[in-house]
This record gives sequence, C-alpha cells and structure tokens, in this order.
Amino acid sequence: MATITASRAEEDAQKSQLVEMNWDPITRIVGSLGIFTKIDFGKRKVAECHSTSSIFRGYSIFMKGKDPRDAHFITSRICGICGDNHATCATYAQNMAFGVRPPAMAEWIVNLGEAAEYMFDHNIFQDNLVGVDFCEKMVKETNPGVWEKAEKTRAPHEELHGYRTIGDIMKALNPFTGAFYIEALQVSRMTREMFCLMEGRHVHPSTLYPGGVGTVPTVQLFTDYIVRLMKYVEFMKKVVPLHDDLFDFFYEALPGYEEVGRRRILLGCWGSFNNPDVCDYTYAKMTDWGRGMYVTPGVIVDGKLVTTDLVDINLNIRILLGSSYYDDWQNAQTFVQKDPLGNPVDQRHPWNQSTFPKPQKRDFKEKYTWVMSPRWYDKRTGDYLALDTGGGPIARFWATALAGIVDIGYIKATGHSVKIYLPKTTSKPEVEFEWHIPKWSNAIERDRARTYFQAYAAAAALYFAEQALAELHAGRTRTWNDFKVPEEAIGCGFHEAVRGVLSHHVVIRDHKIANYHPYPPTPWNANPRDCYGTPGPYEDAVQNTPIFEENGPDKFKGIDIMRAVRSFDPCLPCGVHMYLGNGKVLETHHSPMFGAVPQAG
Amino acid sequence: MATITASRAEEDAQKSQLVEMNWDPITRIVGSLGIFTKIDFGKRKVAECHSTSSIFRGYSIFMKGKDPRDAHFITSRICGICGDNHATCATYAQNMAFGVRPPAMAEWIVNLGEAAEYMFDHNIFQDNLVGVDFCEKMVKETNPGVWEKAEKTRAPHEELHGYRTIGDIMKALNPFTGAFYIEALQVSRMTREMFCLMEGRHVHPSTLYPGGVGTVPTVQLFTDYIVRLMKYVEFMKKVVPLHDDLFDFFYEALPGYEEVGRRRILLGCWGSFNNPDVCDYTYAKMTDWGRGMYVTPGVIVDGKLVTTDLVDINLNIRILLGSSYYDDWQNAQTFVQKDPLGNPVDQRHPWNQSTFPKPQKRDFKEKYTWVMSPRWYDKRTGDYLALDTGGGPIARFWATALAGIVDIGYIKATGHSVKIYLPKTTSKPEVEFEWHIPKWSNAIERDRARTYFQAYAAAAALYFAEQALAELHAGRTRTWNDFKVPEEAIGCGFHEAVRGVLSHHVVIRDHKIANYHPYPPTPWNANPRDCYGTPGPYEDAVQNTPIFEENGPDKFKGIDIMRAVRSFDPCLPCGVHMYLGNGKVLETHHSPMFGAVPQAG
Amino acid sequence: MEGNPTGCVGLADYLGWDWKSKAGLPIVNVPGCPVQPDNFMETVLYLLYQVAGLAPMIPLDAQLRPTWLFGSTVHDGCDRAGSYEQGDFATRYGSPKCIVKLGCWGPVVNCNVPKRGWMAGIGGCPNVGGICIGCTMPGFPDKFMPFMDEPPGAKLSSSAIGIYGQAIRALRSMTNATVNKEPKWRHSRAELTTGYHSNSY
Amino acid sequence: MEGNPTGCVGLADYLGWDWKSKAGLPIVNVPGCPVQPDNFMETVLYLLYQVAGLAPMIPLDAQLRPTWLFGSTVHDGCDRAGSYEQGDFATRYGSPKCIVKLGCWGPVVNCNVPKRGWMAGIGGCPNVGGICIGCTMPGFPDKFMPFMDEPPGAKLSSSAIGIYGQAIRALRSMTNATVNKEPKWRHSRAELTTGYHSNSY
Repeated sequence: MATITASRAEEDAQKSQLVEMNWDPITRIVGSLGIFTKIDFGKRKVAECHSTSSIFRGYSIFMKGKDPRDAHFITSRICGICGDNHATCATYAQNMAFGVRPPAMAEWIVNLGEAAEYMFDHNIFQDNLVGVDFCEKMVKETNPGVWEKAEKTRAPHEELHGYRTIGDIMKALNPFTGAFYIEALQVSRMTREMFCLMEGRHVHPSTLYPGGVGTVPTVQLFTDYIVRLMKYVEFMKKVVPLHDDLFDFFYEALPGYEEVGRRRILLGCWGSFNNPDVCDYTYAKMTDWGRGMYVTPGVIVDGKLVTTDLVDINLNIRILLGSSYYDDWQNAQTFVQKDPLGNPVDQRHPWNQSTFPKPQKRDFKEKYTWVMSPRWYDKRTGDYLALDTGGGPIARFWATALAGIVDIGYIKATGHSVKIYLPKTTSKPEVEFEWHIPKWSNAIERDRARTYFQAYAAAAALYFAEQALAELHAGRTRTWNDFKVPEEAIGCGFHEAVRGVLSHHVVIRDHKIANYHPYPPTPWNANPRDCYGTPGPYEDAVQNTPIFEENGPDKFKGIDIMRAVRSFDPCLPCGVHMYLGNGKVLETHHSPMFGAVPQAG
Repeated sequence: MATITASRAEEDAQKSQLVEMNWDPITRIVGSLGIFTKIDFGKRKVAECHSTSSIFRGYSIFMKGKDPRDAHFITSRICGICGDNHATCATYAQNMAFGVRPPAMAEWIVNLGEAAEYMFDHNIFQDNLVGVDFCEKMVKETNPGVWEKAEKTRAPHEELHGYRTIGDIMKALNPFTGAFYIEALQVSRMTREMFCLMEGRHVHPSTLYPGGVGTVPTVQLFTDYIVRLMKYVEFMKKVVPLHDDLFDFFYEALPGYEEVGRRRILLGCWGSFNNPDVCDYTYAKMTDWGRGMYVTPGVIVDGKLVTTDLVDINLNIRILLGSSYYDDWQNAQTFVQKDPLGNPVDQRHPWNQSTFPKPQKRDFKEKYTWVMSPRWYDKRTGDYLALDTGGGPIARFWATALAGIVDIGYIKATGHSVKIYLPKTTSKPEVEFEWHIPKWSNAIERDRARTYFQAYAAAAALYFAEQALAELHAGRTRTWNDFKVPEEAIGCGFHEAVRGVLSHHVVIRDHKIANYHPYPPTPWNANPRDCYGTPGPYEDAVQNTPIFEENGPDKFKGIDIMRAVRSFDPCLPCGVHMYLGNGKVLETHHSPMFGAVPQAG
Repeated sequence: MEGNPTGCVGLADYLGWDWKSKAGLPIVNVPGCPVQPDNFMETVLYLLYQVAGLAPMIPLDAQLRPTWLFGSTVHDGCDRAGSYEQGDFATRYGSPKCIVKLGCWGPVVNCNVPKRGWMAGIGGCPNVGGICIGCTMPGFPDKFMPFMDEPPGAKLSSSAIGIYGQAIRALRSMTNATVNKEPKWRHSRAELTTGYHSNSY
Repeated sequence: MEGNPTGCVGLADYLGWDWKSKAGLPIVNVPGCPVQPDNFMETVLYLLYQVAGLAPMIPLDAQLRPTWLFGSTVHDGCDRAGSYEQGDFATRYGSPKCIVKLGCWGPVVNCNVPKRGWMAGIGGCPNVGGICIGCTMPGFPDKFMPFMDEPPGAKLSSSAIGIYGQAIRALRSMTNATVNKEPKWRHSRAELTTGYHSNSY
C-alpha cells in the first residue's frame, strides 16, 4: 500500500496564474496518450498532471480460445513500432509453455534482430524526434538566451563529431534540413535492413516461431549484417560525444535543469538478449538464465538494486485499478494458484488477471483512462512501487551496471558503470565509452542513456555476430526444434521492448489460450493514479517539472513538459495539441514537422 | 589521304632537356593503354607521343559462325565498363538484320537504361577519377601557386553548391575523404540501381534482346526508377555549377591552359536514344530515324556540322592500318558490295574488314599497337579524318546543338547551344542550364561537357519515363516482337557508348555470323599513326600539350598530360606508371588511391 | 478478429465498398500488416499522378487493391517455388526449401512481398523462411488461423503436384477466391457479431 | 570460347585445379560475367576471416566456387518458379512468367543471382525477364549457345512437369553435371584447341 512518491497536494495559486494546458493526443500511435496539466505561471511549475488514454484494444479478451502457437503472430500486432519486441517476448513465453529450447543459432539470430531494432528505433526516436526539442529553431523560440549562449559555447568534443559550437549541433538537429537530422534518418534505413535480414520483416517479423526461427543462416546473411553494423559502429563514435556535449550544455546553461522530468529513482528492467548456453526456458531455472542475459534484469529503488531475479520480478508484478475504466477481477477466476516452484501467485498478477471493460465518461476525480496501473510489490516495505522504465536504456544500464555480470569483450559491467568498446572502423580508430550511473532519474539522463545504449546494442551485436559465425563455421546451422502444444501449461516471457520492460503471461487449457496478458512499457509509464492514489510515472515526473521556457501562457510551447514526457519515449510522439483551460486552442503543432508551416487543428 | 592535323616534326632540343616519360598501362581495363612521351623540359612542352595497346582480344574472329541472336550477349563482354552500350548497339544491328521493330515500350525501357548508364558512368568517372586530377592534394603537389590562389578565390556559385572558395571545392574532391568525392560515390550506387531496374544487370544486361526487352513494365518499375532519378536531378543542380566554377578557375589561374589537350575540332557522334515513333531499324529510312534520335548524330570538322546523316556516317567509315600488328585485308573477301540503298561499300569499311593478327615486337618507327586506325572519309576534301569522341559528351552536345533538332520540353537544341531544364526537386527550385559551344576542343571543355551531359541524360530520362508511363497507362505493355533470323542479311547499329561513338556491323550468311566488327570509342581515340602518318587523337592531343606543372623531371607527375588523356575518358584510368627514358622508374602511383600510401611497382 | 469486443472494421466495410469521394476517387486499400512501405508510397504517387491528370483511374481489384501490386500470389513471386515444383518441401523451419507444409499460405494469398522484398530487396516472408499468414487478405487473420498448420488448400495442391498444371491453377483460384472474402462480422451495422459476449469471460 | 585465337583460360586451368598457395589456400573461383558484386566482396571478407584464424577453410565445390553462394541453381532461387510449377510458361520476352522455354538455363545453372538480386535486391536475370545464359558455369559460353533456344535439358523437364518431383530432380542433376564440366579446349598446354585456324579466315 502507501503512495511511494512524495505526495503533493494541488496547490491553489492565484486563479489568474493557474492555466490548464492539455496535450492530447501526445502520440500518433494507438494509445492516444493525452497529458492534461495545470501550470502555475506564477511559480513557473506544473501544479497538476493527469495522463490518459482514450483507446481500448481488447487483446487480452480476443486472445482467449486461440491456438497458443498463434500468440506471437497476433501479439506482434499490438504495436506498429515495437511489434517485433512483442513477437520475441511471446515466443519466450511460448517456449516456456511448450517446453522447447531453440538451437543456439536461433538465439543469436533473434539477438541480432533485436539489437538491430534497438539501434534502429533509439536512433530515429532520439535524433529525429527528441533532437527536435533541442534544435536551433526550438531553442530560439523557447529560450532565446540559451540559444545565444549555445552559439558562443565551443563543443568539447568537436574533434570527434565535427561541430564547432553547441549552436552548430543545434542547427544540425533542425528537422528536414539539419545535417545530423538527415544523416540519422538515412542510418535508420540501414538498421532496418539489418533487422529484416534476421527477422524477415519490420515491424512484424515473419521468421520468428516458438522453438526457433525460420531464417536460413549463411555466410551471406551474417556478412550482409556485419557490413551494415560496422557503418553503424562508426556512426556511434560521432553520436555519443555529440549528445554528451549537447546534454551537458543544458545543465550548464539552465541551472536547475536536472529537475525537469525528475522523479524518485524507481526503475524496472526485465532483461534482454538470452544466452543460449544457459537459457533453457524452464521456469525452474529462470533465476539463473535470467542473470545470464546480456542486459541484466533488475529493479532499482532509490539507486539500490533490489533484485536481479526474474522469478522475484515475476511474482511481485501487480495490476492495480483505481482510475481505469474496468471492473475489478478480485473475485473472478484464479487461473494460476502457484508457480512451478510452488510459490503462491497473487490474484492481481497478470496470470490471474481478467479484463472487464467498463466504458464511461472521463472524470479526473474518478476514472479517466483505459490504462491500468501496473505496480511492483516491494516486500521489504509493503509498497506498491510505480516503477518506470525511463524509456528503456537508463533502466537497462542502471541494472546492468549495478549487477556487474555482463562481460563479453565489447561490453563490461563494472558494478558502478558500463564500459563499451567499439573496434576500429573505416575512418575512425577504436573507442571506449563508459556510461556512469547518474545522480538523477530525469529527462536529460534518460535521453543520454538512450544514446549510450545505441552503442551498447551495436557492441552486443558484434559479439552476437561472432558467436553466430562460430556456430555456422562449426556446421551447427539448425535453427528450430520441434515441440508439442501441451494440454495445460503456463508460460511467461521477459524482454525489453525498445522503450522498456515487456512481459507476456499465458495460460493454456485444452490446448487453447485460456488467459493472455502482455504488459509493454507504456502501461508502466503512462498509468493513472492507482487505488492507493499513487500517480503514474508521467504524472509524477511532469508534476515535479519546473518551467524554464521563457514564453508566457500566450506563446507557451510547453517545451520543458514535452522534454520530460518525451524522455520516456512514449512510443513515437508526433502530434501535440495544446489547449488553454477555457477550451480555446492556443497553438497546435506536430513536432516532426516543426519548421514546416504549422497547421491549425 | 593527307594528314589532317598540323604536322609536327620531332624537334631536336638540347639532349639534356629531352626526357622520355611513359605511362603504361594508363588504364586498368582490357586494352592496356600506354602513353609514351618525350617531354622537352626546356620548352616545357611534349615533343612526341605514341599511344599503344598491348592486348589482343579476337572478337571479330571468334564471332564468326555463331548464331546471330547471340551477338549482343557475346559482344557485351567486350567491355567491363560499357558492356551494356555494346549489347544495346548489337541489338540495334540485329533489329536491322532481322527486320524487326520493337514495341515503343521496349525503346523507352532501353533509353531509360542507357540514360542511367550515362548518369552512372560519367558521374563516377568525372567525380571519382577526373576530379582527383583537380583535387587539393594534386594541385598542391603540382602547382602550389594555383593552390594558394584557389584558397583565396571565392566560388561564383557558392549559393548553389555550398562551397565558399575554389580551394574548398578542391578539398571536397580529395579521394576517400573529400565530401563531394564521397557523395558522388554514393550517388553512383543509386544510378546503377536505376540501370538494373531497366536492363536487369550491370554491366552485362540480362533483359536485352533483338526485338525488344524482357523487362516487365509496371507502375512499380517506373516508380522505382523515378524516385531515384529525382534525387539525381537534385544532385545535378549542385554538380553543374560546382564544375563550372572549378574549370573556369583553371583558365583564370593558368593563362594558356586552353592549350592542354587541345586539338583541331574533329568530332564524331553516332547518336543515342532511338525515337520509337520514327525508328523502324530499316536501312532505307536510317537517315530519317537517325535524325529522330534524342542525341543527334553528326560529324563536326573545324566547328562546322558536316553531316547528320547516319547513312553518310556509315558509308565513310574506314579502318586503316599503318602502325598496327595486322596483315592487310585489301585483297581478302568482300562481304558487302553495296548497301541496301545501292551505295558502294568500301573494302576498308567494317562490313568488309577481315582481321589477320600478326604479333610482333613493338617498334615506334614501324608497328607499335594492337589498335587499328579508324578514320572518317571526308569526301569534300578527300581527307581521312582522325575524328575523336572527346570522351563522348562534347561531341554529342556539339552535334546536337548545331543540328538544332532535339526539342522535348526538358531539352532544347538551339542551333548554337543546348538548353536543359530540370524541374523542382525536394529542396531545390527548378533550374535551366545551357551548354554553349566552346571555343576549343580541349581537356577542360571535354570535362565540362561531361558534367552538362549528366544533366542532359537526367532530363532525357524524365522525358522517357513520362513516355513509358503514358504507354503503360494506355495499356500498351508489350515489350518484344518476334522475328526470324534470315538466311542472308546485313545490319549496322549506331549508338553512343559512354565515352563516345559505337558501331556494330554484322554480316549474316547461312543463318550464321559471317563477319562482325564492333567499333567502340577507344579505337577512335587511342589509335596510332595510320598509313598516311596521321597520328591518333591521343597522340595528337598530347603532342600539342604545354607543361604547366611546376615540378622538374625529378618530381614530375605529368599532371597536364594526364588531364589531357583523361579528358577523353579512356575507359577507367586507374594505374599510372611513369618511367624515365633510361629505364629507371621515377614514380608510380594509382590515381584513385592518390592520398594513400604510394606503392612502388 | 473473432471475439473482438470493439468490432472495429476497415474503411470500406464502414463507408461501403462502392463508396466514392466527391472527386470520384474510390477507397484504395493497400493491405499488409504492416503494409510494405514502397507499396504504400507508390500508390500515393500513382494517385498524385492521377490527380494531376497524368494517369487514368487507378486500376483496382475487387478488394480495392492496386492490381499491379496485388495481382499475383505470394507463390507466383516466391523464389522457393522451385522446391515446391520439385515436391521437395521443408519439414522444419530454417530450411531453405518451400515451407508450404509448415503453414505457408503463399499459394492463395495476393501479395508481392516475396518478389519485392521488404526493404531494398532484403527480407520478406516465405522467401526468407517466414510462413505467409495472409495479412493482405480480407479474410485475415481468422481464415488463416491456426497459422502454423498446413493450409487445407495447400495440402490438396501440394500432394497433387503430379497433376497437370492447369488443374492445379483451377484448384488454386477456388481457394484464392475463398480467402479473398470478408469474414461475416465485418460490417458497419451497430450490432457486434465477432462472437464476443461480454458475459462469457 | 570456341574459335578464340588467344586460347586464354582461367587461373585454375592454367595453374591446375589442385593448386595451393604456400599458405595452403586453394584457388577460389567467384564466377559470373560479371561477378555479382556482393558475392565477390563477401568471398574476400570470408578469406580475411580465414586468414585471421576466425573461420575454417573456405567451403568450395568441385569447381572451386564458394558453396554457400553457388550450392543452389538459378531455378531453386527464382521467383518465377511458381509459374514453372504450374506449367505456365512465357511464350514471349516481357512476360512475367517462367522463361525457360525462351532459352533460360536456370534449372541447371549454379548461381544465387535471382535470389539475391543484382544490386540492393534490384535486378537479376530470369527473375526480371532475362534468360540465364549460364555465365557462372565452366561450360560458359559454348555449352549454352545459341542462348535464345530452349535448353535441351529444360525442354525435357518442362514437358515432364507431370512426372513426380524426385524424377525431375534426378534429371536435373545429370544436366547440371554436364554443364559443370570444362570445355575440352581449356587447358594450360601450348597447343591451341579452340577450333581456331589462322588460315580459315
């Protein structure tokens, strides 16, 4: 029980100063995320924030009765951005339920595909969407003083990325015309090709199956991947120092900027990249093979690593209601009483969840969203923690760094940092980057971790490609093992979608799906106040955000709020609508089109 | 008879000043072109030049007895650079011999393929090989004074190409590191994709046949082509002004530079891009459909257009011996007494040529090359003109401009110039370029024409794509018409290979090839002194070249000679060996690797 | 999708299959889940040509798909059809052979992906080892599930590979016609007919 | 080439097919006229891996071609094989159907081009309407000429499409073996045996 963030009463500032501003939808993708805020222009801070979603899909309902082998095909369609993460996670759950262990080659192929996905998606999100929030045009319009300073500030790593001043970097980020914006867009084609080599299609893979993959492993396959990967590795040697320079500048130019998007350090990472040497997909050994993953799973509370045990992580997931448009299932059917190790499974756990949609009018005092409130039960304190994913990378780094397990040549977790080693490429020498645990869980550090994780994914892919080639050269080219669908079974899969934790829970009865619940990162980040009053991470992070923007209510762009929300990578933010409280539209713009003619809407 | 260039006796300068310098091979491609020169360092000019080829292929010999339908497949293999030009030209000759007229759609597809070839090959040759002769590193080493001036000279068209000074352009041309060098290399992939869309494979097409093509015309085919073409059109808007600035600067920085590579204006162009409305491939109507080509055929002597009639062009081709390793065929078999119009055909015409190889030792006073001496008989004067192709574009422009026939919206020949209109593209407005007849036939103007012809080919492709789409939308999608191989027939094809005139002449007897002679541009340009003593164009152009390079014999790079020879586009020049007369190697380098570590050898 | 509580349908199911815009344009479906990117942009480009008067009415099939993109089946454009023709079928995923016995619906699905690849000629479905699950078809997904079983039509024709080609093609077009039909619950009426019952869960 | 006065031959014909370098490397043939660019670079890269000790001896077939590139036939990887299998052959160039009756040697030629495309998945040979003329084969070009006639082996198997797949495959491998043989005049001996006679022309 108990709210875990410092509770904050709605402050009653002068009525004339309190302006209601809403961004709805804040994403272009299914989910229709809307952020409703009241901003206190007197105190220059956000007074209140609600995060809502106006769409209901019904996956957990229509999955029932389907053939369990179809799960990854169907659940891939949950998302048009990270469908492959869903498909991958579903096959993990299927493998457990069907009792099948794929050949090592299949795991390397999946790891290479998912690494390409991270390289692709983080790149396009960071440099073609987040970057726009930090570009010349945006900074000029929101903080002219910062722009002046940027033009005069030399970039510390000019010799690595080629831009003389921070202002030059900001110019290069201008959408459609900036040199770096354009380059990043082109790179994103190449990484998508890498993905398609391994998983067939982007974004819904054609070659993933329970038991392995359909991809045919050949010298050509891996060569085609590696030649593209090496170009990406070279690109990273420029990108990491470029973003470091940009983000460091913001701390310097706007003292106190660390408070933007800051919340208590409550991070979850469910681990990524299975290690075929240890991963047999049995629940009994999940603790061990979970720790064998090449991104370590973990829960971090106030900077401490509470657990790295997937069984522990699994059992303490709770789905709470409170502000969501559903009837409770506390008294409905219990599908799984105990896990295969004999541990009791809570009625609020995804295995036992039932979904009873109850459409109703939005009321911020009562129910206001279709998103439920996933929480992680901290048995030490009895708290239901509103973990966030930090958009993925920051949580993955934090858990991996503290756990200190990963050590594969190209990557080494030290216990307090993660070292990434990138070899010599066409025109750049070898480089070692080191991600250090930051002081805050805030917007800037979420964004910085994203850049570093692009390098991490590339380094990991170098390792996976070597392992795959070694298998190939040894003649072990089998990519799939057969299985039978059992009459009754349960399964769970843990993975990292691009923007954070992903789990799939399945219950099989009479060879059919009896219950299925996928939990992607967005419900973890975008959820509403739960039954205990604990706000979701967006609400929490935005409520804590001070306003640095120099514009008043009339020309307000909400850039600090946007940076706070975007740092969580809420799928692909694209449409931003901004309303004044009295219903009048102040301004509307679509950030990827920023720089083009704004459209009223 | 009579030599047509100003005859030049070997001048006997001071022995100590006359140094023999040889470049052999000057190309990496079959043909092994070698340029042997004596340079007078006292007078700073070339005293003597011989052009040689050390390889014999035997195509005209082993083509005999083959099935005539195989001609384009086999002759494509003559060249690894312009194989498709050979294949195309061969199908033209086959169409005439077999009496078949392909559907219009097939002609548009071939025109689109060949336009892509011009766009591809001129681009990679100009910007990745010729450009290196004008790059910062080369100019610094050969003319330090010119480099200093270049750094200070503002580029007149900076707003169009983005480079502030001529020095900045030269830096961008540095191999492997220069921004423009790299961009051009990337563009060359795209144009090659365009080629493969139309002709299947580069450089030996898979989809060309007598009677038409095997390419399947669909919306997809032309869309895939057009999206790439529009990027190239945009690229051209930068490239043309960039090269204009660079070439104009050389005239300004080195007064008298117009003499480099200069020779008498003696240009041949055999025409390119058949017009399916008029081209029926009959010899009887060749005069008319030849003038219907979208690059007008013609012979230009001293700036006057002597003819645009393909029949006239055809009948006056003569293959002379004199310095070549062959026995004469004057008394051998005569295959064709008269052409289909009743005109007599000379024994020295390709239709009547027999090839009797006679290997022997190289002797510059006697025989010194495997190349024969093609000439064009000027019946007005009785001269056997050593026409050159000027590397292709300058001759094509000159003939097209003077003829004043081509007028297709995107291109207009005015009688004294050629206007090229490029429509609006993603980030650049519409543009009109105009190629004007230059004062000289020299190295700089050959190079300049090449750049303009890239734009010409792109503009023509826009027209061809529109015509093809119109055929497609009208439902006329047939691409091939059937034919029978006659028992006896003759045929000829006229085309422009990338670097100039190309003809194929075939004689069919008993359904088999009885005689076959392809004449690509290199024999026209690289031939030796003929039986009348007339030197070939390279010999001629190099003998006329003054030396502007500031280095003496010890560090001599021969850059002015290289620029003179390269302006003719001698296939793809790559290896350059340089010897002192006494047999000692002065220096060796490979120009595309210029800037990398030089290798002895 | 059977059992879907939202009863969502496509645009043509909602507006009607013969709906026309004021400018006389029909609904154009560029199916695929997701749509092959070049297929989509190419269709948009065609419509721009058409609006500019440079192309006639876009040619569509009965399912309102551009005919030049969806006129052939997956199998027609699949580079594994050679193994099908030799009766040499894959028995496990990861084999380079024809995967029709492993659930591939290619022979009866209208789609150009194996021919075109997914991105720059890379990737695809059966050509790279992924069974075709029919995502360009009106009957998708219900009529193709369970995906990993051999399609009933394919079973017939893959054992009948000895029969004369004409017969096989006739067989194909029957099955092809079936899966090109809408599931019965796709309509714009108010009632929900996907088989979802709110009290059943 | 029959009638060639130079009698030129490939490296393996000249040095011997079992020639090995001092480092124990065999001759590696990456055939094709021209060679598919990625096939070439990929082979070079493999050899770099091998020299660096990161890969075992490059796997080659009897013609010294890398097996992963040349192990399958053109037909095996051709996206027009579906029309072959349906006995639905093109009768004129420009048809999207199988062009085996128009001279394509795909069924007996070892090459991955239709599968891989020529550049970035674009282009190729039979997949885009160009008959396969066998340019990756030791018997090229002589054993495949005249190119535009239907190959004799293909004629047999394309009319025998009704026969059980196993039989067809056996038939294929016979023809395949034939064209994988060197023409008799390819040798390193001094005498010229291409059929060229200097006095015959």
